[in-house]
Amino acid sequence: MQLRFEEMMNTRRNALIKGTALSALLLESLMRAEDSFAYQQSAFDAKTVAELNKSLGLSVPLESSQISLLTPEIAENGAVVQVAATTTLANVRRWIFLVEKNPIPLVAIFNLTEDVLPSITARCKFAQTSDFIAYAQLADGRVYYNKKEVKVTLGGCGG
Amino acid sequence: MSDPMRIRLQSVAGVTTVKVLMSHEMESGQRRGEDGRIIPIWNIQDVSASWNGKVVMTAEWGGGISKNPFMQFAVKGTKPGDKISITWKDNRGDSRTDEVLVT
Amino acid sequence: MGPKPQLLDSKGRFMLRKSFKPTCLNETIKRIALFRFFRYLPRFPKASVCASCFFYLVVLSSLSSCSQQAREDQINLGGAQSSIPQPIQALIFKSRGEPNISEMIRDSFESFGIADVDRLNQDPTQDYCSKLAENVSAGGSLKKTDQNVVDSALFEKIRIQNQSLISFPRDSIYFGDYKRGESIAQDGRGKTWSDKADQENGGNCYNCHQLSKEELSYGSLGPSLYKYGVLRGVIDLKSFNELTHNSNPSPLVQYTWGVLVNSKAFNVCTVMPRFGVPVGVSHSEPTLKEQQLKDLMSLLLDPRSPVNQ
Amino acid sequence: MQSPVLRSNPPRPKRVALSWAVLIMIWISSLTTLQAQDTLAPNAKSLPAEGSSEKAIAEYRQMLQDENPADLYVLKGKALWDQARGPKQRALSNCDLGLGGGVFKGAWTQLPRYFEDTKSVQDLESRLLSCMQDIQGFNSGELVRSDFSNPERVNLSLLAAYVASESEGLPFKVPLSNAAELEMYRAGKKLFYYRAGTHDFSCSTCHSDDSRRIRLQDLPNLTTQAGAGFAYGSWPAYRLSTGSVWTMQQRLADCFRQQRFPKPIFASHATIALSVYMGVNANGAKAAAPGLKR
Repeated sequence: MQLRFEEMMNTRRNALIKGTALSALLLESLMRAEDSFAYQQSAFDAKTVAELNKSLGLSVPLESSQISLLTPEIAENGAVVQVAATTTLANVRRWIFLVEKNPIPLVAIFNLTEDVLPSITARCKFAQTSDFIAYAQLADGRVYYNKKEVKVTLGGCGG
Repeated sequence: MSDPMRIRLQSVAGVTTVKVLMSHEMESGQRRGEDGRIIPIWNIQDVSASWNGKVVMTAEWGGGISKNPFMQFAVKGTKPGDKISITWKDNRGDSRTDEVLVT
Repeated sequence: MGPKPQLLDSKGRFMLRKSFKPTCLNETIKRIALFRFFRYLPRFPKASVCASCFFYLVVLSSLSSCSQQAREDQINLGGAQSSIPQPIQALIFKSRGEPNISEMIRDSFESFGIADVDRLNQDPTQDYCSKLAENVSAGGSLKKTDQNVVDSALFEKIRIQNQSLISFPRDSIYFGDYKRGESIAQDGRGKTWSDKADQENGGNCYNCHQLSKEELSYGSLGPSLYKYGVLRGVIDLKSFNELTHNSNPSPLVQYTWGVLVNSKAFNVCTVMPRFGVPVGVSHSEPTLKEQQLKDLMSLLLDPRSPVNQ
Repeated sequence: MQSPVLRSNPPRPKRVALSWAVLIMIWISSLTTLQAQDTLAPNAKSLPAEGSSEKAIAEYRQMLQDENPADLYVLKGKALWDQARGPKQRALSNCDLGLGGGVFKGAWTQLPRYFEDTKSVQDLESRLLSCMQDIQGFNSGELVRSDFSNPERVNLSLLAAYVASESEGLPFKVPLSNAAELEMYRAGKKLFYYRAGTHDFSCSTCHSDDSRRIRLQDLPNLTTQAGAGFAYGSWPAYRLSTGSVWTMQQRLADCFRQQRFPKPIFASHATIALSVYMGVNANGAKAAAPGLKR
């Protein structure tokens, strides 16, 4: 437990926060309320998908086949896996990319305006074979998701 | 000092696909060094994309984005001569902006 | 025009091609010799039927590869070798003698970590197989004409040398734990300059072989070993217990153990490493320990192993 | 609060009630989704059907190929080429890679070759090393003895990536026009088949047959034009597993490590001889560096 806490502290960029973990969390949520564009550190600290959903204050995500994911079935290297999400859902304001079984599931958040298409491609690390999950958050707050498994294999000579 | 990005654009019927490669370590904060200690996280946290000076997309990234990140998105209603610019900022306070023109 | 249909032997002499037929037959006989272990099998009626089928297959494949070779040689007689452009080939054939690479090797490598330069000194098996492979690559004909390289007496001598190195477990127990076997099969580490001398080495098995159905990341340098035991009649725990509790190890047990310990006792120039014997002139410690070999035996033959699912 | 994609934890008695709640929510949400699907437009794009492992890996690589991070390193290499550096504070601009000072379009496809000034056959890396010594005043002996992580050795790799990228698409024409080059080719071939070490491996163990793979990686057959062209022709390359650019010298060094051989000395004759062997075998094939590797 102690170690985990230290890891968390390492990931904090704000050197001002030196108090207890509780006050740090409080301060950070306050900061977030003040400025919606600030980096959402607590979401990037969440260790599970449930924690993450809570941290981002998301409504219950609903599975939608209107979200298409383009991911490789097998990755010969988990360090670089290209993932793409696109959707026919209207008014998408946000894409949230997750790798479910990573120590930190949240990979990226993309905030879109009406000037861009609801299609995003990125490259993620996969610590192991895992579902890639993409949340699409609409302007009205509803969240849809789709997921697809990426198998991470051992490659090379193994040495 | 940070190295330049490589931004490539492809325009079809007023939709410009923007492909960006950035030069960054993206240390996840999960790995241990040879001494057994966690290598501190070092990653791009904020990305923003502008079209003729107007922000059209922002992103927040964690340590789960791969080294030398790649990102692709598409801007609607572009015309030749439009300026696309990309800015990133990392958790050490480094940042970089590069821009290209739609042809 | 192109070069005359001449080739060099290992001493740099020009050799004329000879007819193919007798050497092909010779090759076939050698292949048969490789499978001499089948002589054990008549004790097992079911296995012997399989073995004779296999035997004919081997003979047939030898013959067909010979005629294939003959076709290729005819093509070669008419022109240049396929992979090397003609002018270059002409130069190669003009050059006299074989380059002496021992000096180059000595000057190009350095001992690092546990990988000492001693490792570059070839033992007879390595020397023989290097020359064989190089000459086979030169179009296949050297294999047939150069008695120094493929001398059936030398071939047999090296094979027997390797066979004599195989020792069987002192406690007569040939089996261990298939779960440990699976992790040894997965592990590709050990013996490189970045490894430690005292670490337990891996078996590298998945690098070349398919083993379990679940592991998709397997190589194809060696044959698939999926269902190794089942396909050889070890279909349930009862038959496995017969294998493990027999005081006289069955041919299957002896053969499998033998290949794991020293593959070169069966096929002198196989790409498979010799896992259970000291290798090279420096006689390094065997890559795998006896217990690890037993664990691999279980991985291959235990009906509960992922290999046999 | 709970998401339907929540990963199940090891079962604990006190969580049973919660799990039921989640299951019911999943059921309800799936009903909702099904209803939604009925009224919505058809799916945007059907995805490729499940195929063999090889096909899946090919698909994985294809996704990354177009936007190869190696391009970032080529940019750095280009900047280094023109920059005044080293004890003499000079740029490499006049470095002769075999086609005359400062000419490097097509130079890489004719390397290794014999150089009169050094009286030796040199590959791309050893030639760049000569230039760094002669033009910029770097101590080449020191660089040879250091390892691949040495900053100047990293720079050398970037320069190599840049030079190679300038020959992209051109056919290999590695010369065998004099005795020295010929001897290197012949020695390289012998080395290729040289079995030794604790595992009896040689280069040919893995690289002399078509359509073989180690784990899931295809092993190029370096004795053929296609295989040598693919392999020799795509290094320097960006390696996904290390997130860096490797040159052929580094590729060979790590092959020798996996081969359980002792360490090859950087730019040593044996490594160059092997490059001559591969390069000549690749002749006619098109250069595709910098590549993208696992």
